[in-house]
Amino acid sequence: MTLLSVRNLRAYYQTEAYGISRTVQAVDGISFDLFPNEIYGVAGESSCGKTTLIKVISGNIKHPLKVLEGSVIYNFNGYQVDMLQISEDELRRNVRWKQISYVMQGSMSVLNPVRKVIKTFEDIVRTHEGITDKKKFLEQTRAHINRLGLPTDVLNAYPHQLSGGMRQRVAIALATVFQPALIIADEPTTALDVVVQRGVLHMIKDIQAMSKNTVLLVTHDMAVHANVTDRMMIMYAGRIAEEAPTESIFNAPLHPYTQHLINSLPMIGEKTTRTSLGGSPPNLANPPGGCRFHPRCPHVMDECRTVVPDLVTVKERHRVACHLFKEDSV
Amino acid sequence: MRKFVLRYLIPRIIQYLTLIFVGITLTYIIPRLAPTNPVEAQVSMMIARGSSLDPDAIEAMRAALTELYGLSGSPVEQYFAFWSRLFRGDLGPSLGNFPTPVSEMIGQALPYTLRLLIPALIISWIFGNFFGALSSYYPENKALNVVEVLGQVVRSIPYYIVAIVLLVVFSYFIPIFPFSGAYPIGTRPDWSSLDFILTYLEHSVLPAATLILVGFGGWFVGMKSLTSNIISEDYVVYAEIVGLKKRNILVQYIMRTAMLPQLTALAMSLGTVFSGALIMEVVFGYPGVGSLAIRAVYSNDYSMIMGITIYSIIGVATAVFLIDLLYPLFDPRVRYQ
Amino acid sequence: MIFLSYDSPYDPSKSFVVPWDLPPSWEHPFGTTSRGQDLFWWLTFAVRNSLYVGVVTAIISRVISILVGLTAGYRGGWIDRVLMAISDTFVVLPLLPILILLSFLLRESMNLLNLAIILGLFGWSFDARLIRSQVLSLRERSFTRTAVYSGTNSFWITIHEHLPFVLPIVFATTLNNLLWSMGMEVTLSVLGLSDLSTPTLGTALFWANQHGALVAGVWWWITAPALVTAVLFLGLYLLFTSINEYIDPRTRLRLIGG
Amino acid sequence: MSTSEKLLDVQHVTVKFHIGGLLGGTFLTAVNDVSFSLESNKPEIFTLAGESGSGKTTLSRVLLRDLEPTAGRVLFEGRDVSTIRKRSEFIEFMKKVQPVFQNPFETFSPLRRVEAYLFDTANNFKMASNDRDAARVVDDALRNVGLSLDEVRQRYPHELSGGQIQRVSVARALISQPRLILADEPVSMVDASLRMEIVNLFRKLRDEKGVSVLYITHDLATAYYISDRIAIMLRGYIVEMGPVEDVLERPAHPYTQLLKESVPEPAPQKRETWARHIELGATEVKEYGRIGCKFAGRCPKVMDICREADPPNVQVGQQMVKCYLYSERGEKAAAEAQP
Repeated sequence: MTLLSVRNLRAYYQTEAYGISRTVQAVDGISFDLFPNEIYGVAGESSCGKTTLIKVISGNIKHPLKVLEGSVIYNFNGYQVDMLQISEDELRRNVRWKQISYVMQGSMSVLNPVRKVIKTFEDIVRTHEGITDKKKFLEQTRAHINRLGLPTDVLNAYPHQLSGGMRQRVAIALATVFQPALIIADEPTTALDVVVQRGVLHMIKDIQAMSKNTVLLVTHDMAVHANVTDRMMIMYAGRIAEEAPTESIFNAPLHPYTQHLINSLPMIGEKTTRTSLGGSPPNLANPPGGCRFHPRCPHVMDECRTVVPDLVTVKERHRVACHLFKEDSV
Repeated sequence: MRKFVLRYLIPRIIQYLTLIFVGITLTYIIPRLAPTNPVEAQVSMMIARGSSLDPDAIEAMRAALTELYGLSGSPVEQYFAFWSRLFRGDLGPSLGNFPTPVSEMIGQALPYTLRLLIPALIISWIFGNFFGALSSYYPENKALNVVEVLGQVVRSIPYYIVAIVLLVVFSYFIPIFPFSGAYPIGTRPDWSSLDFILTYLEHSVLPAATLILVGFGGWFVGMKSLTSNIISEDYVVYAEIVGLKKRNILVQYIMRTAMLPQLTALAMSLGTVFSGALIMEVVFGYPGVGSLAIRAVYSNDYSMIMGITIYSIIGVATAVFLIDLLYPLFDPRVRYQ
Repeated sequence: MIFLSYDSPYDPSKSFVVPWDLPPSWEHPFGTTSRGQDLFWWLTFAVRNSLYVGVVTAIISRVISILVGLTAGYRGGWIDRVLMAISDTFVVLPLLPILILLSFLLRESMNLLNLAIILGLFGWSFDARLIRSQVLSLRERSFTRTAVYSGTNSFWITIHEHLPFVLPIVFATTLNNLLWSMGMEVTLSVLGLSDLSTPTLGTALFWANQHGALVAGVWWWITAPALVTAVLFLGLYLLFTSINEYIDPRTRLRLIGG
Repeated sequence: MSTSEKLLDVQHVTVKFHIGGLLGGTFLTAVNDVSFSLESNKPEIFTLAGESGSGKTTLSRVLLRDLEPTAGRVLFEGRDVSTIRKRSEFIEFMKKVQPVFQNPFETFSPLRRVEAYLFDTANNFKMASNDRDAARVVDDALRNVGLSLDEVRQRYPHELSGGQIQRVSVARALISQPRLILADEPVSMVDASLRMEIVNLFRKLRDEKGVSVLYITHDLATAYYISDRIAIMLRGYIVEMGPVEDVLERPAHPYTQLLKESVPEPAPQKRETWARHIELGATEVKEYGRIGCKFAGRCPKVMDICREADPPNVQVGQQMVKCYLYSERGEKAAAEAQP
């Protein structure tokens, strides 16, 4: 059973200013599935389209972002939701926060600066379930954050009184008030120190282990993926380059881009020279034809320049989009 | 609390005193920069006007003027004398209505100005901010777009013109409101009579409407540009993703934070708003400080103009100070450092 | 209308050149005044002179605000504190009474240029504040430090690194300043505190008031200048907001593809 | 060894900030009694590592003469940098000490072409006598970082990738042929696939140009990769300093141990250590104000003595460690604590 299945998703930014129109092909033909009870990672460099992908699957599509084709279908224990068709009202009432919650990039600033933290909890619970008994609500909220290892007094603090790490953990506590089926965490630990990052990621892992739901973890930091996710995809220039269980990605990467990414990671205790790829990630307003990685690829072939490689399954649960690999070649 | 006093209160008090100090010093310096000897100019102007004052009165006036301008002694002495008179609340006699003290006349006119200004200011601030926020949160709404255009129109035009347009339209072409004054000529203010209060209110409609309209436009436009930034703040985007109701987001997340800079803006704008009220009074012949000022101009009543200037500076500075004091009530970031 | 003024058949300083108190007609589009002047042609001069006041004021106050803003922002420290204390005072103070006081004292030598200079000396404070806070944030940005360590001196840093960011603010505030100073001119003239022999939008209203135009039924004498002022102000406002959006650095960055 | 043989000699530098208003407020010690030095004749890459609030960026500002230390002094080539007053002396200083900043997109004004900064640098430091000379100097510097003048000419910052701009930034710093480059988090905002080419650049500068690099970072993995020596900072103090292999492979200070353990390794098979649960510390402000060792609140090996006074600096093998665990007094205290 799948929780989410995304098929052939194409989402572009279309802007026009003073007669100059620009199209940024941020998500260009992406298909993948999410299953219950897993931590799925999305990795990629800046402006590879990962944030756009998150926007689309969380139903947060606003001008100038436009979905051109594809489908995003959820199945929450039999409750089917087509993210691209659902009405704003139904989305708000039945899906948001109850089924899908979100830990945002820059979560440090998601809390209203002029209200106490408890008020944000109150707003969320009141909107989605209603509060009849204020005392009971307070008790439940306290129990909830204590369960997540946060001290009770954060509730009565204003956001600016909390440290960055604490605010991030509050954001996670907010995301888990209703035990949603999917928690989307977009760069949840960027800008946090390693020790705090470790604490926050532990918290996410613990919550997932407790409630057996699905966590979609988006981060550019490969080392985080290595330690947290079960399965992951590597995005490059708006497309999936490779998707596999995390161990395979790190131990047996297939796509030349993935290989390079893994090999260039420095490690404590390893001083051998590591090299970078030449060139730069393409501009998505004007991407190269064929495989978008071909200008930087050490194994580039003629067909790479013209033919877009399909994402093919080469092993069990291991898909790669590269002309070096064909469905039956491995 | 001690921290609050040290870090917030004391700097504000210093600021308040600086404001008054610089303002008053300015009014002290300005007359001294004038190329002519103001005393003789005044006296000769009075005589030229053929005032039927006897020589003794002219001498008294000359003495009063010399003291008023503080022209005896060295500049430093003059300056201290100037301040010491201010502390005694002595602004000298009015030259137009010699020898009624200036402070007494201002004291009579000021309530009219304040009764008009304060409610108009509050109403325009509240409504302007409310609709400004609304219009940036619902950019598609037609009615709000119309309001926005109106707001921009009145905002860009000087007070005086708005007042005149209202006056011409509503008391000349469509005479539904009285032409000028705060009550019919010949009536004596009688605050115990309901009839008087009603005519008073009727006379105040147009002046108040001018103030509210112009103020509304300003706050509307300011709030709109402010909120359009706040809307893209993380915590607002978050509130939307969370699925909160729009009304909840608008009030608790957008307006509440936007209100804070607008409160500061309110304090900053008081001087301008006060000036606007003076002009408006002139148009409507409303018996407040503005009318007093214009009469003073026409009758060459220098001490009155000086007095009004000083009063305005102290009044506005005090109002700004009070708003500053209120600010921490609304912003927890100031309250808990 | 400004250009029309050069082609006016009538001299604005003369009165009783046309029959007085005529309502608007083809011959006299805005009617004539009780002083025997053709209102339309008279107003062409008024607009020209008012704009003159506005532009001169704007230039003077721009220069002061840029100087004060850049200096306070870049130098910081006590220079900044002193400059800002002064400009805060100017922002908050009720300028009208002070201006009344000033023009009252200078009434003898008040002409358009002096009026503009006085307004310019009083109209810089808010914009200096804006510029200062912009420079303050620019100063903390890395590219300022890059310039410092490129051996560039403060003067060129201000010119090359900061001015391009400050100019759009200057431009945007020019509008407000223009409108403010022209509005002030109207106000002071209506109070009879400017050179009343020069036609401006303010003196037009002053003379209309003096002759009790409304009471006398010469409604066009008040209405025409009021409407012309309103249209002029609105036009300037719209013109500036659209240009402003165009030269905003954010727009500019978007245009060059950022 | 006399100080004149040192390129950079930081002696007991302390920086206190006054926070709060004009009258009240408290002092925050951002940098506390920090000393280290770089040899003049042996170019090296020295890393200052620490988390946010450790004082590393403040220290870098002191070294760049952006900030006066409250106490202590910084000698560059034997001269106390706080005695630099004249502009000509400052130019001389900047010629030898150049910075590379963190955010590539902030390093150059978005409204100016990047080459303007390169030419400014060449002209202001009198590296060229005319325009053509300047172009050659600039081109040389760019070639050192794998670019050329033709590639960056007429370009605005946003037209280059983060990696490219960061290389231009390094090239700019190289124009005046400095002896020391201060690089404050130069790769933290650069994409992973481009990161190593910049990091490798610093190695190349050290080996081929004899430039010393002070690398300031929170990223222990790249620090390990390029540096020769490392100093770990915590709340203003250097708590451990020594050759990078010693410090990071066998950390002695409990804080360094925690830090190292918290760095996630890009190896899924080695998850266990990282996954061990930890106690998160108090807020920054609380730790700054702590008397004694700033780490005492979170240290698994804390002793009473740690909360009483600043730990001493102790030599442990090749490392300097600021911890009671290795001092005689600490050992005595630990022995007494044993039943």
